[in-house]
Amino acid sequence: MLSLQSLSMRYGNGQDAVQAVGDVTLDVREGEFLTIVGPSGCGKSTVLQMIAGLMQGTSGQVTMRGRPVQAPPEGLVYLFQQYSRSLFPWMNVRDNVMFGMGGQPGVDRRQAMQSCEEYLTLVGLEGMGDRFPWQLSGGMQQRVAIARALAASPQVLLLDEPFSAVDALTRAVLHDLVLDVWQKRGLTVVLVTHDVDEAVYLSDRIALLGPRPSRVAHVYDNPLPRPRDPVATRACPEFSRLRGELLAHLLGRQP
Amino acid sequence: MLSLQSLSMRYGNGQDAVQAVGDVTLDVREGEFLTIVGPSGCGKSTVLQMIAGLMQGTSGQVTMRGRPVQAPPEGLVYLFQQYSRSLFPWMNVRDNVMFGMGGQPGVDRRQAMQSCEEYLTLVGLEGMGDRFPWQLSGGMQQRVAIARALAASPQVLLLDEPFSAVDALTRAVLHDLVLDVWQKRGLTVVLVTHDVDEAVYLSDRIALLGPRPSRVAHVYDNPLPRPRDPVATRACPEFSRLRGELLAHLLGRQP
Amino acid sequence: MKALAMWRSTAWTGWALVVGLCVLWQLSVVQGWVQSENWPALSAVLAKIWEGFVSGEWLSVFGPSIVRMLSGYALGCALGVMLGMLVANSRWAKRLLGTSIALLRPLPVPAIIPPLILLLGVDDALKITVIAFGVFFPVFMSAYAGVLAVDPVHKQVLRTFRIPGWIALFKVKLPTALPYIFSGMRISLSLALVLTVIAEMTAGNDGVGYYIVSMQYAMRAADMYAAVILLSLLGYVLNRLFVVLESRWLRWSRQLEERK
Amino acid sequence: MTLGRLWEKWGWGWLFIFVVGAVLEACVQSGAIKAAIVPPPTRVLETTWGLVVGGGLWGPVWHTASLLMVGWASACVCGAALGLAMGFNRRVYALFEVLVELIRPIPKPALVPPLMLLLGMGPGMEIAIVFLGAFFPVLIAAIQAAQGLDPVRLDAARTLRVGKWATIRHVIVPQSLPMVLSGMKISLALAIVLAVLAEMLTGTGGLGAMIVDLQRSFRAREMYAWVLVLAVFGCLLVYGFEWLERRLTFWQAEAQ
Amino acid sequence: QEKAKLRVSVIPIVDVAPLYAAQKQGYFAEEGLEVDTAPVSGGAAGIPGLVGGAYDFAFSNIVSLAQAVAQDLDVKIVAPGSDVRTEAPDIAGIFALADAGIKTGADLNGKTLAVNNRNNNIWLYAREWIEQTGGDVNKVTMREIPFPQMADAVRRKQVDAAMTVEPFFSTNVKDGTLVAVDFPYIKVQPGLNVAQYVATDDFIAKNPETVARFKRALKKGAEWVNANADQPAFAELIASYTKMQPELVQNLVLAPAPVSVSAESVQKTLDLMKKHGLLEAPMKASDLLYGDLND
Ligand SMILES: Nc1ncnc2c1ncn2[C@@H]1O[C@H](COP(=O)(O)OP(=O)(O)OP(=O)(O)O)[C@@H](O)[C@H]1O
Ligand SMILES: Nc1ncnc2c1ncn2[C@@H]1O[C@H](COP(=O)(O)OP(=O)(O)OP(=O)(O)O)[C@@H](O)[C@H]1O
Ligand SMILES: [Mg+2]
Ligand SMILES: [Mg+2]
Repeated sequence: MLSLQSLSMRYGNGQDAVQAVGDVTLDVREGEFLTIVGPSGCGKSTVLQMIAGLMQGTSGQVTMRGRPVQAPPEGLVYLFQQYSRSLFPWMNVRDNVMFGMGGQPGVDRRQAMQSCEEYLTLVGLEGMGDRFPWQLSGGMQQRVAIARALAASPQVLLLDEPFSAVDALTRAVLHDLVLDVWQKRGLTVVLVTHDVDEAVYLSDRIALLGPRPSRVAHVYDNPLPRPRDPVATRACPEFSRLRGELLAHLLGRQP
Repeated sequence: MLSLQSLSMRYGNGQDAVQAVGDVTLDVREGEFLTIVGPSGCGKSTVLQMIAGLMQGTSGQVTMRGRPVQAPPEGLVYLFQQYSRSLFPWMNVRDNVMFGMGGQPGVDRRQAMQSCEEYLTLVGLEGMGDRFPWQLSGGMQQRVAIARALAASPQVLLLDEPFSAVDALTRAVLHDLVLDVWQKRGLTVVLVTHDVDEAVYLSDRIALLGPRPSRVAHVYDNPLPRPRDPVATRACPEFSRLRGELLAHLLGRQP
Repeated sequence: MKALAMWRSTAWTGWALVVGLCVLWQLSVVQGWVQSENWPALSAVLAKIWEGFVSGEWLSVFGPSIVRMLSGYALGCALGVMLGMLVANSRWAKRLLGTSIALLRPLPVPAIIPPLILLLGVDDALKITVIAFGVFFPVFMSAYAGVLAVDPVHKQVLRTFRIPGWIALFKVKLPTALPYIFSGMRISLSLALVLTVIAEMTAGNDGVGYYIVSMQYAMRAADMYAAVILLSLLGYVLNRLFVVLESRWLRWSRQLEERK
Repeated sequence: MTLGRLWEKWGWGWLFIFVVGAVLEACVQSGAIKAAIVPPPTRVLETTWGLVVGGGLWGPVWHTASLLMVGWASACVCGAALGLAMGFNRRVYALFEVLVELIRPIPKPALVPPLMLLLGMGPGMEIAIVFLGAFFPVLIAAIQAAQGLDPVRLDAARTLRVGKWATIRHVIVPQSLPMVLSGMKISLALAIVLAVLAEMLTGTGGLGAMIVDLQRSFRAREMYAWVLVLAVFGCLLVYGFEWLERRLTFWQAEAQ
Repeated sequence: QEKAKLRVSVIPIVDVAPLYAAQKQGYFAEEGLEVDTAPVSGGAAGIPGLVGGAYDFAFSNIVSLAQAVAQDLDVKIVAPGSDVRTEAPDIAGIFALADAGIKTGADLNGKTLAVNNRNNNIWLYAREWIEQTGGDVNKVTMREIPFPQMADAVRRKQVDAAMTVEPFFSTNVKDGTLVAVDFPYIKVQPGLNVAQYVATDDFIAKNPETVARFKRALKKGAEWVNANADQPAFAELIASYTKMQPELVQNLVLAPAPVSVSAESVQKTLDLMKKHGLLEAPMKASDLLYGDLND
């Protein structure tokens, strides 16, 4: 589905240049849920933006279904890490969410409003459609951004730390929401997170990036069965093992 | 030290009004490390901003050392949840960090630069002083904001989800950094987080807020011994118990 | 409601300052500090203002000017916003028009009047064009700057959702540019008034501009100042109206007001 | 800069002007437009070239430039300072708002009689006219900028308790800079027009006096040669200012 | 078919009284013409408007006109406009502070003289007057100041003397602090034909009959003005388009309205213009006149 071939990225030039991404080669299979974890500043967001076609790598390339990605490809939506800046302050929550659907012709407004309301309910913001982003808390803004991404009904979803600002309960709800949508729609999801628990709970495979200039240090296969359950899955010994392994790797200790 | 007396906050008026904070009464003792947890949108940031004197409650009051807080009091620093917006894009990292020190007379520039460099090293950003905020990753920006808050050498530190964007390793390092500074300087810290693990690891007491309009649902005393250790403390049975209790409360199940 | 309360609390100081200056004016004549045919007593000016209202003279003086001004203003603003956004959005428009607009910008109105007379005659068409010409540039420049100020994160949101250009224009670029555009339109509003007067001074037999020149040459300084004072009051009222409309349109920035 | 990029930036614009000029030339040559009122562009260019080569250009340009610098620069400083103060402090706003809004719409020619009493008909008057015209756009932009500041950034400065002056210097000024500079740019364009108008009025020299003299004696060709000089002069000033603006607000462009 | 609905650009000053008189007394109507007056602030809009076809006739002073013709604008004088007087007091003059002691051009050497515009009638005749009364034009600074502001400028010593026109002149010298110095037109060229009505060659060629009628009606207007100059009706007429208060009109110094244009007078002005650098080449009066305007 998606293929990253020795992708690298250098910001700036001359003396100030920063080699953000070293040499990343990775395949994302159709319909899979892949998570990227790595230390802060290692280039996760950069990689995701290159996949999204928002940026061109300095070398290497990204292909989607065999075609090189040069501009944001159709059917792919990227959710920004800076969620609070990515919302439009002059639109209320409903218009923000509907904005992603706007591109598709043939969707009539009533229908759009209705499905928008559904997405808001899914992320726990029912009845907040008339509020403006700045009237919401940080976690609520992040959820609006999630609803907007889902409403665009993508086939590929790129999520950059989408749950960083929400509490445990909401996060658990959102995990299951994303898994549900992923399964029902047959999406391909690439998630960036620094929460190892989350990575293990959600994904099929986990790619671990090394420090800047980043390379893929290891790709873990996640043997946990589906469907996942917030309690049962976490109770699996496999869960703890994988989680421990990842953490150890991240914290730089041998497991 | 800090005292919140039936504090409440209502945003907007008329039909659109939102009762964000219901009735919060809470005492923060001198030199303690208090954590506030609660569901997303329950009013944690609002409470913290009222403590910081950035906002006046609709009723009730905040006093610091007996004096009502009406404007940001001296010796108190608030770290914003919207870290990326709170940095100044026209200043490089060094100037951003030094900005907090600027207010203090008698600090000469060379000395300030030097201690600024120290803080940057503490948060893992050594040598990044010349970069601009928009050249940093999300997690790095958040760390700059932390360095700025610490550099202002406050007596009271209010932290609003300060580690939300950083990876596990960096987070562990920052936890110990904050604990270290807290202990050495005899600070009073109020931390808002949605990470229960973090709350238990760091604090003396944990105040749990209910859903909006929020009240203090419960205040937990944390019996874990100090100094804390990333591994040993987490291995305590007390740690798991308290963590489980809090999680259960947050997730709405009886423990 | 809020505006009213604010008005009650502090707005009087502004008027107090104006009244103070007016008293100073009156004293300067009564006490003989300034002696000149061109410096009438304020009382004489006020008497003339009153007289003009009673006789209905002001209506016939200001009526045609206001119509002209509003037509020129509307035309200039519309063109300014459209071209400003076009040039900021389209590389081709910028390439083709950028240099020409930059060259036309510093031309003073008197220099363009003679060739314009050839094209447009000397009547309203000319005056409205002159007003629109002056109004155009501030609005154009601010619309252009406003589009460039779109948040880079917003731009990327537009790209990742593959929003078609024209939707992006109306839903994202225009709202971002709006505060800039309004600032340009506010500047242009008083500019339009100024240009109306200048255009009417050049040719024609009605309007305030004509009135002011003829009063000056008829040695009726009090009448001239009466018109000037009314003109500035008119400008004040128009600006107030504009601010009210602007705050309606910029409802989302209410947040900022509340914070203060 | 390579030739290709130069063409990319300027080529099409000048090509467009060239085409318009050629059409005009054809109209004049064929007699559709009277050459005595609109002279053929080629003749105007010839005359302009004569001015450049003969060096007659610099006196008037220098006169206008120095008038502009004095009037415009002082207007920028005063406008930005008062505007920020008004945008920030309700009392200052209330105190000056009425006066400002009353003076702003007064056409400058109507202010000549009272200004004449104060300043006479010389450089003082010219500077006053440029100042008055340039002042208000900067003022309004500054008010708007101050009112539109990001509250998170302001609060960041408040909670760090850096004091009033540091906040103004390091937070308010830089953050309002893009908008204030855009106001200054608008007012620069206006100031050029007004400087020329002032020179037309007082006739003490400069491009304005030159143009109006030639206009009154119907010497269209020379007049348009000077108008062209004025256009290029203004264009250079505005482009120069834009260059400066980009450097001062580098974080805006870089962040993209 | 010749044009019968005419638009005439005028400067709303006393000098165009004959045109307004002809309009008000119905002389144009008698000739089958319908005349609409369009005030302009000066020659800047008048002549371009004429050439551009916005006006059919324009009221213009002789100096502007000659400069326009010198620049290949095809315009001609078709009727007399206004004259100055043949003896003092005139409709235009130089004034100064009473205690400044300025009497002649020689007294102005090293000093400043205000005129309303450079390179126009006033400027030209002021300079010639300076030369003829012993001054040196190279030693006198000419400053531009609008007529209404001249008195202030002289009182405040921003300039030493100023040349102005009615109604400013008689008002300025009324109170005694300012006094009349001299009347340059009378010293240099008494009775000068100072302004005329002009039309384009093209218009004249297509509408010769209209031009003749316009001239006739205007002449009747001039005769009416000359006959009624001391009557209230005249004061009313002037007040109606200049907006001057009738009291002010009554005290004005007036010149008789001209019924002809003298080729010699025009020639003399042209020669002066050449002398003072307003014309590059000599010009003949006949190049400016349409037909014989002496009748
Ligand atoms: N400016 C505002 N205007 C109106 N309502 C607001 C405003 N700011 C916050 N609110 C509302 O107040 C409530 C509490 O907001 P607050 O930001 O304090 O939540 P929080 O506990 O910090 O949440 P989170 O963990 O998601 O950051 C929310 O429901 C929010 O919608
Ligand atoms: N616009 C830019 N200019 C220069 N350097 C940049 C720019 N954007 C990012 N970088 C640098 O590239 C590196 C990778 O950044 P990136 O945002 O991809 O990290 P990340 O893995 O997403 O980190 P985090 O988890 O903290 O968000 C960082 O070291 C950062 O300093
Ligand atoms: Mg990132
Ligand atoms: Mg919050």
